[in-house]
Amino acid sequence: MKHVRIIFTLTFTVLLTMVAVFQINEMTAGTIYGNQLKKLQEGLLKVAPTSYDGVLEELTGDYDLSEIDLERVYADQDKDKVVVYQAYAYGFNSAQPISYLIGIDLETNTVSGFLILENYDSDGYGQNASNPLFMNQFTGMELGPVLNGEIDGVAGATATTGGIKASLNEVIAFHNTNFGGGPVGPTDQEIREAMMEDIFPNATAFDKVTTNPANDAIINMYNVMNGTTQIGYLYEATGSGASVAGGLDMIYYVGINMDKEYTGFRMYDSQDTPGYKDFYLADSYGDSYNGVALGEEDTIAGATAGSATGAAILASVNEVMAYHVVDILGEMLDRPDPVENLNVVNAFDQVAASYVSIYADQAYDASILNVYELKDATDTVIGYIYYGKSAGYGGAIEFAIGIDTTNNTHSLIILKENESWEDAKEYASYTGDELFPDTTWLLNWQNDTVQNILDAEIDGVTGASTTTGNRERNDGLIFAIESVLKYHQTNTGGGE
Amino acid sequence: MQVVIILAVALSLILAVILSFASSVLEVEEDPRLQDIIDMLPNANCGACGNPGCKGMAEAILREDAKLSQCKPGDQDMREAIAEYLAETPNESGEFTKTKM
Amino acid sequence: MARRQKSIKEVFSAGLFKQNPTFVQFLGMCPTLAVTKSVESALGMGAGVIFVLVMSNLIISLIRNFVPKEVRIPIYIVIIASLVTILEMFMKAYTPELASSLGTFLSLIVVNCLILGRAEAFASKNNPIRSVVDGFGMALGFTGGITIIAIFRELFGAGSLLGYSIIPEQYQVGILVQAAGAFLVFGILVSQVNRIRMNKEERSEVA
Amino acid sequence: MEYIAIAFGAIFVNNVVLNQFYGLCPFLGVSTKKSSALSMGMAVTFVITLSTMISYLIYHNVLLKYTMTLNTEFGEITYNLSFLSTIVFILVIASFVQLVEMFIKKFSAPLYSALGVYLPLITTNCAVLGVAIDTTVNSERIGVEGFWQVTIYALGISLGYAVVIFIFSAIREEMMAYPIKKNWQGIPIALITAFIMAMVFYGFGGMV
Repeated sequence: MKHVRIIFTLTFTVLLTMVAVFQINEMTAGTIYGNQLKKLQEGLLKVAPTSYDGVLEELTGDYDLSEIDLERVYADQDKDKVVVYQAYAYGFNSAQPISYLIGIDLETNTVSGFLILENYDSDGYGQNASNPLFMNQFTGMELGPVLNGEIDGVAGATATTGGIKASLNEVIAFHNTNFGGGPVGPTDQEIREAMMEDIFPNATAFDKVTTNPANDAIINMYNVMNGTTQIGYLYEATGSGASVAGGLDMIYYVGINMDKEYTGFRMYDSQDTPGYKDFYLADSYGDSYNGVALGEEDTIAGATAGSATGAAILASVNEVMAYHVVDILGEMLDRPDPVENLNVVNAFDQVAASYVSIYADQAYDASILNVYELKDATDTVIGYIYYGKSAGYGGAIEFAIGIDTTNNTHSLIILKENESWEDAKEYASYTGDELFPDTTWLLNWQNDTVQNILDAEIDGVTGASTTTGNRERNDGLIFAIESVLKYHQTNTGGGE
Repeated sequence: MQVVIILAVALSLILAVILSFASSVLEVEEDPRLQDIIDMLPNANCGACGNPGCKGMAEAILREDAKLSQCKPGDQDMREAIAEYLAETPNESGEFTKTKM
Repeated sequence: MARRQKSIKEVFSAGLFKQNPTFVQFLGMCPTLAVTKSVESALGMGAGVIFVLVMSNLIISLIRNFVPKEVRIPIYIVIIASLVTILEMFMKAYTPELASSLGTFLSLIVVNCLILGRAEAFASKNNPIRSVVDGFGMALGFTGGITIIAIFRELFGAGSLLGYSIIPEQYQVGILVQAAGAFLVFGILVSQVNRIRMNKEERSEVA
Repeated sequence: MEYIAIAFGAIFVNNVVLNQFYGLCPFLGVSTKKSSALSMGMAVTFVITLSTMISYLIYHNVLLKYTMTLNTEFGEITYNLSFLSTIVFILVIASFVQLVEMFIKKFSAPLYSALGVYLPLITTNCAVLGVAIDTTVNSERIGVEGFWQVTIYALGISLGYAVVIFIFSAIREEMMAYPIKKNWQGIPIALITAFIMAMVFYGFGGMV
């Protein structure tokens, strides 16, 4: 009896309440649905252009939205006035995405409105994205990747702003593919042209030189014209940055005017380390080239962080400059005076009767500062000393290497450096404990034939790869010394 | 509507049958005063007294392990009522439990 | 029991002051902390609790003599849950903004220990009129408690009251409207309420 | 990996007590002793995980299965039984908990005193119903879907509860040794401690 009463009471209560709840549900379900409908409709019209007061149709089913954070798509009947997207952005509270509407006026291809429907991010931080000040700024913006960098972020909510930007990019890309696009922000070509114009604001035309310049660093060369007068030369060139292995990792434009001065520099692309490369991508760095005379590149200041990148840029610019002076202008480079650094003589085991610079008679090489011919008292050539340079971690490294007439290298000595070579001790593959100028690694290059050394393909030191160089990306000392050795083989005739 | 009724009946029947039979099958001997004290407590099961619920509090009172004032929702009347009850009612072996106000 | 029954007035005022659910009984602390970001949602939650508590006290007191002891709690819960569901539907239909700002906490009125606590402690032992008065007093005390917390949090945290800006941004304490700030404000307020109560007790002892 | 991210987020970032304010009454009440906090944590973990699984299955296999149509001024709308979620969930959870408690009480006295006595408190612990509702009705808000993701989320959430209540009780036990002004004793100082813990847990937000 007790059980029956328990079961009956419980069942009866549940039944009664369920019926009551059900009745009230029937009373309110319509209104609740109407509210949702109204909220969405109001939102849709809020983001549609003010001139539009028609009905928006849902087109979500027409598209495959599985790959993007796009929830719904609406447009007017003829699909030529307005499109509204409902999309998700992942903010700080990544578990609960922000849901928003963005309207696009198809006649002007601008944003007609932006409205956040749901936002669960923290109060005082990401929640501020729902502030009208943030939402209203979108109205009137031209379409483009992240709306052309015009968005002011939400203070204290980098993640929220970032999430919204990333989501907007997806929506805009979707819009461009499905609704014809229109202005999509600057194209690659436009960005490049803008850079060229920055360097030569007075130019009326950039005439591309069709014959490829015979130089590894130079990709393209333009004669810069103002009307029919040539006002300068523009080089599109490439070089190796400080920290990217393999391939072309930076592309830049540099201009030279008819007075042998630089007119500007613009980095178009660099795969170098973010944070280090930023300084060099900025216009302020490019503008610091303005008015610098050719050969005075050392006066262009690099950044403290990323000095190796700066050195690599300058090395590449130097190469372009040398090509320009020697091959285009047909002039001689200002090369250093003979034996300006007396210590270079130590690179050769014998003391010679005369040291004569023969570099001016030979081809230019970016790694070489000077070449000396050594003769004994009988005026017989006994060897050569190459005075070279390379980009190091702490700035330019200057070195000298002696090579005799039998193509044997003598000493490799470091004349100038500012390296923190002892850092390399922490790395397994280096066991020496000397400071840089006396490093055992340098012995690799000494007292062997040029050909043997080149064949040996000496590797850089891990942990000091900016200094010693990385074989894959052709930089540092390896590259500079090997350039010298190859130069010796082809120019000084020692190779035959 | 029919679905709701069927669902409600089915669900509550299942639960009611399980619960009512379980309550007799799984019954455990307890101090008879326990249930009386539970009935006198506010039964908010808020845990504010530091004991696991009002039942836990009642057990603690019988163990002389809790002060009546630990019960935050309880008022003066409740404290007096429990003290009075414990002063009058011994356990099965005739021992009285001291109350801590 | 020979105990004197409280007068209706005492029943009503108990919830407001002496037995205040927020500051004395510490019941229903989840909404106390969660929905006190703004005065508006605190008042909304308060209104919801008033509706549910008054109704549940009334219904439970009406059926108190028919309910078998063994299934007392499941039955009370079912009644309370239905009332909450009904409240939820009405709020979604007629005050949708408020419903979305209260979120899951609207449904969680079901497990607010205040509701079940009053059902067990009062409504199951008293007649309908007294139960309704008790429910109203308690719910009003709860509303008052959370509104006070919300006033502090909204005023100093967001610089506004009921949406009207009062304090300029540079003087706001942003942490107060965040989750952590709720603990801080509530903790400080409870300590001050305690101080007042202790002073009162001392005085009455001296007298 | 996805599961690890969900669990980590649930335990630390969206911590059920410090960030979502679920289950505060027992959090402040049953945290004066480490031993009882540990028991409470285990009981909550057990109940939340299982009741979320049960609620998920009921929601998807029963409540969403039956649809009805209704004529309104906005035309015919179709709806399902999800409006009954709150009632059904709380009823099922309460019965389930009561049943488990009776079982434990009957068959294992040590387990009952360590775990079982804490079970009735669960009925008024809004974390249980809160997580059940969040993972079903509001599942798009928390970004989990599918039975296993929901289970991992529930497990993470409840472990987050256990971790926090245990740390909290350890601090409170330690605080017993120090003199605290009378009006700050108990709940007020516990709330201030919770405030500091919540601030500390904000740090985890940066990790996802």
